[in-house]
Amino acid sequence: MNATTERSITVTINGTTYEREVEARKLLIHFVRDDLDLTGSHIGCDTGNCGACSLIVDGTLVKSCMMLAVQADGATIESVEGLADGDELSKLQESFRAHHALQCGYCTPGMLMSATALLRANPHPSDDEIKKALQGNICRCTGYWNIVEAVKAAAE
Amino acid sequence: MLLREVAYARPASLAEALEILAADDGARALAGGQTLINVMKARAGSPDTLVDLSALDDLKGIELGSDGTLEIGAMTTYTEIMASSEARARPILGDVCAQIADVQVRNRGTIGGNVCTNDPTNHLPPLLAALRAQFTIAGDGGERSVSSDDFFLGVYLTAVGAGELLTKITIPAGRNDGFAAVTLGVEGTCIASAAASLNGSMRIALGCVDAVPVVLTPSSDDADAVRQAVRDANLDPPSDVHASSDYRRHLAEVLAVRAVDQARGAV
Amino acid sequence: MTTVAPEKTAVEQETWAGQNVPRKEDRRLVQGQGVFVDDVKRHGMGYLHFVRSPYAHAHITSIDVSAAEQHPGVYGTLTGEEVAALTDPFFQIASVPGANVKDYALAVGKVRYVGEPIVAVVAETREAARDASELVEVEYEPLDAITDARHAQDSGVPTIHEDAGGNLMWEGVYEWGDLDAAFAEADRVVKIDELHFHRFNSTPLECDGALVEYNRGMGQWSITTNNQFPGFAAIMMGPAMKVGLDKLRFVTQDIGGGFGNKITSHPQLVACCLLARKLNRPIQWTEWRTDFHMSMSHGNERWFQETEVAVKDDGTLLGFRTKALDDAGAYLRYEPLGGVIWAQVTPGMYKWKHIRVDFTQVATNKAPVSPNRGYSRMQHLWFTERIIDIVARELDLDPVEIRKRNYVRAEDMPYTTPNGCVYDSGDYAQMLDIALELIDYPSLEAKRADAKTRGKLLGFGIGSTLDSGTNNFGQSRMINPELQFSGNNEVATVKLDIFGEIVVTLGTTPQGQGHETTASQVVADILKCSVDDVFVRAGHDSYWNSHAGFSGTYASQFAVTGLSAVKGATEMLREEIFKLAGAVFGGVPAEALELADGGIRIKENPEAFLPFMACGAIINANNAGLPEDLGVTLNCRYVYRPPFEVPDVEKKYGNLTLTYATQIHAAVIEIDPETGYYDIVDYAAVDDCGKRINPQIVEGQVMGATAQALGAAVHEIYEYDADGNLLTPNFYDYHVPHALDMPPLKTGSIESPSPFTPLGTKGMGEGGGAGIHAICAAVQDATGAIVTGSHNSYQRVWRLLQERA
Amino acid sequence: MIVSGERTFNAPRDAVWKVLNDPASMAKTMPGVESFDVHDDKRWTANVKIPLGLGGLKMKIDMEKIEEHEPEHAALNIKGKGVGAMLSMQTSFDLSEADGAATLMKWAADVKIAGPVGSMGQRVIQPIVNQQVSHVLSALEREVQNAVES
Repeated sequence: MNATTERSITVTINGTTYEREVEARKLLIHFVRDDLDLTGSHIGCDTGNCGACSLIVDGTLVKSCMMLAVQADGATIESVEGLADGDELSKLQESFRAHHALQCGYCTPGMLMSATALLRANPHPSDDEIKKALQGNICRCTGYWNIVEAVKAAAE
Repeated sequence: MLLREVAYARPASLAEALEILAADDGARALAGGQTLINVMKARAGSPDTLVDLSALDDLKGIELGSDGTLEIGAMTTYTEIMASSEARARPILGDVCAQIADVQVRNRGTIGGNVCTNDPTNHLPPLLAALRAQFTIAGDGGERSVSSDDFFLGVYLTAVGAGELLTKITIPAGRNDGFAAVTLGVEGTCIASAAASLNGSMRIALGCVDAVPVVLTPSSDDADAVRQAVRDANLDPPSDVHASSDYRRHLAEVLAVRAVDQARGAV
Repeated sequence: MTTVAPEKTAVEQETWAGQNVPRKEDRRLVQGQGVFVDDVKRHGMGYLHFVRSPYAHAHITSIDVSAAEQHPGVYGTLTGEEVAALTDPFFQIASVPGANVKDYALAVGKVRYVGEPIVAVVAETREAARDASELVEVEYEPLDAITDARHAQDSGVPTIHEDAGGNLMWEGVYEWGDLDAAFAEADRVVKIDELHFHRFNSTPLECDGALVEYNRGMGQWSITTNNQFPGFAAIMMGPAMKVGLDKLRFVTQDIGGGFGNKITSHPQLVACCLLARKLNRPIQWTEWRTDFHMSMSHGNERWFQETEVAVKDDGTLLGFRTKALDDAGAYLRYEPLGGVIWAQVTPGMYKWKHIRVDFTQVATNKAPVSPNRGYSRMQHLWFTERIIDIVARELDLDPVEIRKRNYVRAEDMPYTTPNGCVYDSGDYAQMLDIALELIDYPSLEAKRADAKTRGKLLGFGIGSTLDSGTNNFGQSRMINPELQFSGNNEVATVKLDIFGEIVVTLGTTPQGQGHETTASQVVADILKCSVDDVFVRAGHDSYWNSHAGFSGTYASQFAVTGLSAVKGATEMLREEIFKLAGAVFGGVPAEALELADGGIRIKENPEAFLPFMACGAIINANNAGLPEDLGVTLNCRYVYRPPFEVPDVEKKYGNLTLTYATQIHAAVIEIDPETGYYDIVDYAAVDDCGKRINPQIVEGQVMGATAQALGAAVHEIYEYDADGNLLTPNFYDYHVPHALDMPPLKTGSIESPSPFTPLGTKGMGEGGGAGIHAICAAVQDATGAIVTGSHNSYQRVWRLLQERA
Repeated sequence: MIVSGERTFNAPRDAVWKVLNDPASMAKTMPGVESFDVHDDKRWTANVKIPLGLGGLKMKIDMEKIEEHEPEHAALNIKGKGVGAMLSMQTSFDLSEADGAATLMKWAADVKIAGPVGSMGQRVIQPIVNQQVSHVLSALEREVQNAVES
């Protein structure tokens, strides 16, 4: 396979399949936000620290700002837009709301993806396991305490 | 945040990957990308071509030899190492991988990428140096094996030359290892680190105090001898916003002792 | 996490106010359906990328954009020269010399900090704009940089703003009481050479941005942005662009955190406006994290030099004098207001009467400072708290005792400070007791001994914040007597629509404070309906005509200005509903009517019921035959104006803020003496913000401010090298706390309703300063060293221990 | 960042001086030189690609000799412009005769790096600079030997 600066990729996001031409240099997060208009996932840093862009790619939680869109060719992706079942919020989404686990809401989509990945792998995490699982997601509003409470409550 | 134009290839075989790398001296291997892509975002480095190794299954996986030797494919992620029962033959590996960055980074970041980057803040270069790891490098001339003493050449520079790839890392049997680090906050950016391994003689590798891990073999395991060994190394660590040279030099002593204590099972 | 429930003051359970109503905002936000500025697109929009200065201080000898303009996909560029030709310099708040600073949307002739925008490049894609920006050829003649405010006025140092004739931007002397008498009366004079409050900010996770459209026919710009104080941006931008304010339409919806850091994006917004007009297409600007760190809204770095404190042997504080030196960075974007804002809390929480502050603000070759959560008060409160613990050390007094001896007491409230501010209500001693109880203060020495056995040094510290809210903008005249600002205001409109929907419009620009929720709680209580019946429009749009000069979300005031406006407008609407119903029922007097179940009825005859839907329909669509003089629109606009006088500029005396929410924090840390690394092992935050409309939201603000404080105290700092390079330009080196960094938190609260506000509320949210000091005090307690800086990294703590040894 | 050191060459001073002042041989000592133009005996320009593991750093480097006292002292002003980094460096060296017809070079350089690369932090840059310097010095050693042998 030759090296090319542009190629056609196919990804399935929240059950919908998209086929697009992308530049090889395009980050997955820019592809999702700018090309597919799925703007729920956000960008909060330049260095892969903040986790606002977290997605679940082929069942694995990743930061989509440290992955090229072309690397996602053929992948099945889950983003915040896919968490609710129609109008029915997921348990975690409801719990975030009930526990005031968000303020500005900018980090929330990434935070929810990390929490979702955690509860799939570990349905009954301890406080420390929750904190460890959310370590890659920065929130500047809440101080995390209510987020940890929300995840714990959703797990019970 | 926006990369310069780059060509991308995802070869299906090692041979194909080596071919592309050999053909283009602006080509770089893309492993987990958890450092390289950030450097490219900052445009502090801009390869002409990225060779994505993700399809090379023979670079993945962990094998435990009958003699306790571990062979870890360069493309094995931290998460895979943490989850591997084979890797538990050398528990320190999983323990240290669990301290790297965060879940998302551990899910994509690879052991090979970590050592090939050899960023001074990385944990694995000093750890693998202490563990006397061997590094298998493939090139058009076939494979060669390089010891950790010869593998690390500088920041972002290793024995892996143009047109070559790190394929696997071999770690001899042993259990008596230790690792200690001071980071920004809990498990944040590394300020200084030390790894120790007591298998036969004590071997210490210091991280974040030079361009490459600084390996020490103290005359004995007791704290004074270890501190003396660090002092004898006449470290001249870089100063940065988090730690002056003298603070890093001091931390190196303290952390070396702690890593050794852990290796000795004293903690 | 433990919580001490608020002492329930008379909160009747049937009111919505006082309840933890889940936020209306959250349903969209948890689904990724929020609309943040970078989510907004327009057909044919061009992406803007700023070429930024790599030098902290340099003359620009030449700029060549030709190669960039040739680059595929590029729509055009904007240079400082064009900006200087098309706009006037931004209006300066300062009196001379700062008044002479010329500040434009892009650097003109000279760069003054690393990261300063020099040229804007606009292209079809983000990538093309970024690529083309590398083709812009800028030639520089580097100059020496000034990065240490203490040397900004040395002889022979380069001048950053030639027009200002030096690096002094503003200076003023504040003196109240009788210093000589106080120092004569003192048993002891405690001298503190130098204290330093470091440079950091709140790094909202969303950086700045805008999408700007130009309507050529109308000569109007629509600015979709996340600027948190459009009223301020408008008065900065209009005159500079030589257009009336109505030519600038500001639109926001969801904002990804602000904390004051999103007040001063007006230079970038002007660049976007000029390009939208020049290139005749919408302009999209996204600020990336590194851009933000290098150029946007750093908090005020401040030095306190030659401090002298007059005290009695029993620890009674008489007064202090100090020289405050403030580092404004390269431009005055909101400064020198920081030179007076601190005076809102002049004595801190203490009763000393005799105070002198010689305040000086200078320019340096660092990013411009702007408001940051706790703006300017945080620096001063930290200073007063530092004094307390340093005096306690010198006099060998207990830090708890000396505070209690000097606190303004509950029975002193309302308390007039030496400079004429009025602390409305509160009980600091009670709050401190709650904090001590939460961390089990009596067991401290036992814990200290236990830590010792583990080779750890335990330390305990107290910090406090007076969260002064609702500014009297008249204080700006102390900075510049020419200014014609005073008072404050906020607007809300409440209408009953044709199908009976209750629609609320705010003038504010919330960034996570839950305004949609708390506003609906206030409305629901007045109209006796459910919060679910109240629709509060999200965000801000100056075309809604629901804003006033000071509209925005900043400086701890929504609970007072915003909610009072909502209350006023809703009460107007209620009155109109009564009038209308009276007329419809054939002249029934208001006293005979009552609101119930989403409508209005005759008390004696509940069958006679007019639902809101009918009210809305009658006025809007079925109004024939209504009395001519009815005077009912069911669309009510109310402007809340707090009761303020213009302060005495000469004496620098007057009430500068309406309310004083309070926080007292207590921290317990354990230091590893070998490395300086420390953990916060116990932490309590006690809050009093008067009446709480939504306790959960209030608590969220307390927690968030606490987390930011702990980050700032231990890690967060914008540190520069001698050449003016920022050493912490991203989250890799600027470590903000993550979940594992957070200590166990215990919260407590009391409610001292404000006697001065319609709802008994106090603005709040900026309590972080308390935490910064609590950590400093704990480090001092653990190390035995006098802590003179607000930033105590592991290295710093290790050095303190070395110095002690 | 200031880096400095000493180096002894087994060669007479004038030989070392010649190498240090001959653009052509200097070019051979610099890392990743792709092209090299001599404008006059005081000003040279080099296009280099500094080999960084994560992708070479392309730079156009202008050098100007600002002081010269043959055969013992010279100082250069070096300005590098690259995408991703701005380099500015003042460097000087002093040659003195050492025992056995050897030459002692005392050198010092004040290196400033701005731009994205600069923002990578001293813990990364300092080792890189030290390493590049040692490469230059070894290359210089070779050049001097070649000069002597030829």
